[in-house]
Amino acid sequence: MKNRIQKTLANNQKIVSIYFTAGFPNLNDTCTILEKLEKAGVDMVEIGLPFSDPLADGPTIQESSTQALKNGMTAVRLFEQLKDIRKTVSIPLVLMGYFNPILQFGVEAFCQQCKAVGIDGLIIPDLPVDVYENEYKHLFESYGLLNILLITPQTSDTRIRTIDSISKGFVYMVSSASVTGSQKGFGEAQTAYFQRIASMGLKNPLVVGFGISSPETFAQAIEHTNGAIIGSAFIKHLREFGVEKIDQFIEKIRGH
Amino acid sequence: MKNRIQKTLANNQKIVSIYFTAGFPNLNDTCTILEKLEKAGVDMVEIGLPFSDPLADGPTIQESSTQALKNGMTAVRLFEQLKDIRKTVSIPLVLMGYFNPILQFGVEAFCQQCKAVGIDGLIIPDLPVDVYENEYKHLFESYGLLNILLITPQTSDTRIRTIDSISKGFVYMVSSASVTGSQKGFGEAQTAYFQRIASMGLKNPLVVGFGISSPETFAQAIEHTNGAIIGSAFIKHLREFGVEKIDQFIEKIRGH
Amino acid sequence: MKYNIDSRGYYGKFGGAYIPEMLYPNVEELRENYLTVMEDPSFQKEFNSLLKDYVGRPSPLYFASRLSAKYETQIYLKREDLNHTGAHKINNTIGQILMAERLGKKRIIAETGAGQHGVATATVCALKGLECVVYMGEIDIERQAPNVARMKMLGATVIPARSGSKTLKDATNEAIRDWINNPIDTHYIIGSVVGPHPYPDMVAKFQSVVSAEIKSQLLTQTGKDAPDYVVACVGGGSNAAGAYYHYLENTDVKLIAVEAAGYGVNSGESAATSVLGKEGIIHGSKTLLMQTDDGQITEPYSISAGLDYPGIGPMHAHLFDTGRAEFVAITDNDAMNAGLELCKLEGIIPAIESAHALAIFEKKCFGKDEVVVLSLSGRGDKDLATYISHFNLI
Amino acid sequence: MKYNIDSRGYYGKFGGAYIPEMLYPNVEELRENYLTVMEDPSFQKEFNSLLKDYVGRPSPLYFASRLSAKYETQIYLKREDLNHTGAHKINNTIGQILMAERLGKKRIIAETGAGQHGVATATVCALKGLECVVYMGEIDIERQAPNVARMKMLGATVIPARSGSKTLKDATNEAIRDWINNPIDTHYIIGSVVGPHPYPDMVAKFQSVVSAEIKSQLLTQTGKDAPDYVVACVGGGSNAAGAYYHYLENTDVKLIAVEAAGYGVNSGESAATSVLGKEGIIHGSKTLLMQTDDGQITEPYSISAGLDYPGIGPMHAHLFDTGRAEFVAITDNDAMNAGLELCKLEGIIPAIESAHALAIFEKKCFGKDEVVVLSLSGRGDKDLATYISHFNLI
Ligand SMILES: Cc1ncc(COP(=O)(O)O)c(C=O)c1O
Ligand SMILES: Cc1ncc(COP(=O)(O)O)c(C=O)c1O
Repeated sequence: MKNRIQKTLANNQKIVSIYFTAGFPNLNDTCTILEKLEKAGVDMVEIGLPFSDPLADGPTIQESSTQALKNGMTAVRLFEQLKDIRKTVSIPLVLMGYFNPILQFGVEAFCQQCKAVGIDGLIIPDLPVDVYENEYKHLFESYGLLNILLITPQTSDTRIRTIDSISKGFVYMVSSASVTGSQKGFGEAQTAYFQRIASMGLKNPLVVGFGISSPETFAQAIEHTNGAIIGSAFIKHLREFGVEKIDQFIEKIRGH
Repeated sequence: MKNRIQKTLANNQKIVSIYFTAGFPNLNDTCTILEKLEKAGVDMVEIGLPFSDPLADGPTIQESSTQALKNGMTAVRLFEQLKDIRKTVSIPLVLMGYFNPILQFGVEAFCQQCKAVGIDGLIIPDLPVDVYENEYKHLFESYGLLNILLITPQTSDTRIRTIDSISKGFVYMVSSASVTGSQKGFGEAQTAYFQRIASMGLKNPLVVGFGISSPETFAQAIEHTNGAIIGSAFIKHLREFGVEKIDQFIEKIRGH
Repeated sequence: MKYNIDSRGYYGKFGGAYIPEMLYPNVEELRENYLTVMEDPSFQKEFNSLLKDYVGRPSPLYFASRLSAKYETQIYLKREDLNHTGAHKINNTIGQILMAERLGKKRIIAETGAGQHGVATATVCALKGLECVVYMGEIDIERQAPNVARMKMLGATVIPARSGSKTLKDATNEAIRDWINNPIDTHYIIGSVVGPHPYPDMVAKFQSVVSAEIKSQLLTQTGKDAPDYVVACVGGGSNAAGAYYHYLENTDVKLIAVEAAGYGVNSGESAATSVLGKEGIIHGSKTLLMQTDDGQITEPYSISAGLDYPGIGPMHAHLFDTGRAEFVAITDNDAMNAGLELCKLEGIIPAIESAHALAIFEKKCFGKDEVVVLSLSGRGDKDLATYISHFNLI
Repeated sequence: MKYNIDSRGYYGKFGGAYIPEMLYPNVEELRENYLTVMEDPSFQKEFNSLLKDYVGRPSPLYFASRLSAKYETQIYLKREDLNHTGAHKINNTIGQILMAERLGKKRIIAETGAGQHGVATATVCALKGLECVVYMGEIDIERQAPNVARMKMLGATVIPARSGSKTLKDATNEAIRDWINNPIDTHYIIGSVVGPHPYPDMVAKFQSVVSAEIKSQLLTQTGKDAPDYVVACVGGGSNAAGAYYHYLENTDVKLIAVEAAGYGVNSGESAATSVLGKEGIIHGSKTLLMQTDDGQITEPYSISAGLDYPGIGPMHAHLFDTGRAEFVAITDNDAMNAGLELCKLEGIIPAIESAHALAIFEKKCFGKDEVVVLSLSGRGDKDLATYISHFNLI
């Protein structure tokens, strides 16, 4: 039985994936946003569980997290909101969250809830690979959750191969060494990096994240990879237009 | 030939002496003040040569000095003003000044000028006894100037006797250890001090200064001594009334 | 080695390196090299000579006779306030700048709370001619203005952290973000025994000079090299780590850690992590931290910018967990009074951080002959405005 | 003994005790006792132990490598900035408070310019539980606000001097007036090598620890106990006296005294006493001072409160008169630039007073192998506001 992430990436060579912070702009926008994203043709979504101290995120996602927490978003509430999501949404859903709230929830309980509502994978930026392998891999796998690991331009080839070997869904390629939202456009160094990794022949598909904010960057990102994740640019759209015009945003990014 | 100071103190058992700062309240008040003081029956006058940093003086005399300097008073000008003073004033005149301006004038030139205008004595609070004896006694004496030395309640008996032996005009008894103008009235300690010194049988007359501001303090001061010097109280009078009503001030102090 | 770090980078169950992959190369480079570099004789030589000739070490161990008389015990103050730049923080920044230099780094970043670590970092950057960027919470920028001025004089760029409680925690987030964005030529000089392994251990080792000196000074002054108590305030815990270090395994020496209770431990305005905290992850380390039931990090409060932090270093979490150290929480008011008392009795104006440690004497009785060594972690020059307004001294 | 004091209390033709009779008993008591007290082993023991454990002596002799490289010479900084309270002033106040205690005094007064001496005095008074009153010019109270706050924290009463230029000279007048009014139980702790004999000699002797340390540190660090030059700023001249002391009679060691030129020696806004001064009497001592032709003392000006004084100590007048020391005048601007340069090159924020001494390197060339010891008399924490506004660092 293949996970939805794996299926999507197997079917579709160039996916578009969207990140948004749960509870932003309004506490109960989560399902609406998910439904509209699916309808707009998005291939996969990362739902961010907001955290007070999101140290890998740039100002846009930070602010959306602060707002979401102010709105009252919690893990309990998010699972509550998502409990019937699989009735209306069928694209793969990845939950992205920092480790501390998950730890407080209880890692096993958290996995259980993810499985119950139909989450396919997790991105936990501050859960290091070795701790995952030694302590949580078994648990994640027993609940059918793919743990998505990151690589960056600074990650060594050896480590990339290790990460590839542990990964099951895709490898999250951080476009450049930077927090989210801090890239203006991709230069030669990044293109070279995309090419370099693509030519390594990893077993996992590659999806690029961080800094994708325009049709151009999207196009550059997917040239050598299997897809791209748009975060800050989408949060800015939500800030300006709320849950309206999501389809227009997606159309624009895809460049048609 | 006796000095005027000596004569006055020999004639008059209880003298009243007035201190004022030359050049205050107005630059050219010096002679007027001297004449009025003599007319009011004052027995002796200390003319203060103003100094920028009069560290043995309280705020009243300090301020008068600052004003006098602003008005343009200098040693040269003072001697100029006093050049004919002996035509109108016959009571003893003592020049009181800090050592530095005298040093800059040239000590011998200063003595010469003093003699020329008819000054009888000098009070130089920061010229110490030993420096005076070793370096300047000869000079002062050759110009017929009496150097008036101070004693305080803290001066030891031995030192009082030394000072008495060096002194020729009178011994200036500082009423209490304090800068000028800082006494409210005389208490037991001071009266005891006046008595103690009086009973030492010094060869010089005693004149009390510092803190005499009222008929009461004046009366207390002269009970056991030969006279008293009024400074700050007179400066305050000048500040309020200018050169007018000097006679009234003197009458009041004398207590009749 | 029961209370020190293990080979995996943990103190008992606390520590580790919970960092995003973006930081992995930086932290790994450090982890692989720090012990080798530190043990290198040329490193040791330069480190020790700067501590001596530049920082002014050894700092005195001063027998505070009037304070001792008042509290009827034997109080020795370890005078880190006399160090160049005014606190213990410089011991660590000297070490780390030499480390950064040997790792070929060209740019330095740091977070700061009280500003002491920021000043100490700006100082060593000036000394080595390296670019320096310091992140500081907007509230701390206000309440520690003299230190902001000092950093500017030293040529550092001070960037205000405007998120969260606008204090130390948020400044640390910003510094980590900077490091993520500048992974190659930048070294992050963390200011306390916090952060991912190997930081807590590295910082503790640089600060351990404090207890090394205490041992030899105490031996000279009292004939014994170990006191009955070592008392230190704990923000992240670096001055405490330094003062405890060589006594960790000697359980005859009782360790007291003083935390900031703000308006009171249960007032909702506090930074008393050991009482209010639970196990979790903050700034790359598993430790005790103040957090909501949902695992959101709580915004702490203390009058003292250097203690206004919702976590403690993993060493201290372990010392608390095992009972090796006694933890005491001191309110703003008690700390301020203790600070003023030291001024009046000993002529020493302590940092408000250190004043928290000093308040122990009103809280706890010590024996007449017991020797209490207290880490006077810094001087109060940076805190004058706070003292003056607290006591209405104008 | 050509350059030190003679038995009558004079340095050549300078010195003596030109005091009103009201001060005679106080000064005489001191003159009669100071040498005996200072030579007493119990005094020496307490003095040295406080210097070590409380003040933090020896202060380092730091080889400033980046500054040396820039000026192509060998520069060693004597780090008096690291002393408790932040300047050399405390060496003297520790000595004098012990003196006062042994003379049975119960109340202490002092004048202060930069506030360093006031803080150092308030500090030792707190240490000994004695009442403390500090006189400070109104202008200095403004420009050295942090030090005013520190004195208050330490329990001292700060009384503004409102006469004259409202700076150090006037504060000294007020202190002397206070002493006249309180001759029995009060000791006046003068803050520099000025005032009537025996003050200049007593203060120089207390400060001489500085050159005693330089000698032994230099021997260890360079193999020779004497430098080619000793450079120090001169307000009253106490840090210079301390740094020169043990080299006075060794004329191989060239002495450089740096005075404050304010806006320029001939601008009318200056404190360059040796150039502008003439022989005269100030604060009880025959020395060089700035004065009008009539002998009125001139109101000086310097951006540095500690150098803003129209006289110099009689020792320095003698060193100038005999050519033993070279006197150099440094403007506000040059001093400020030199201060900022030290921040940037060595990570040390100097007092503006000390920054005047540092400006020597732009004025005068030293040989590549010549050893220049510079007295870094104090730290610049008190001067941050002045630096920040001078360089527009906000
Ligand atoms: C003087 C002083 N003491 C203590 C601290 C707290 O830090 P730590 O617990 O790491 O010693 C600080 C932090 O800025 C400080 O400046
Ligand atoms: C740091 C510092 N240096 C120098 C001076 C000048 O005094 P002196 O010439 O007595 O050393 C002062 C006076 O306050 C000072 O604070």
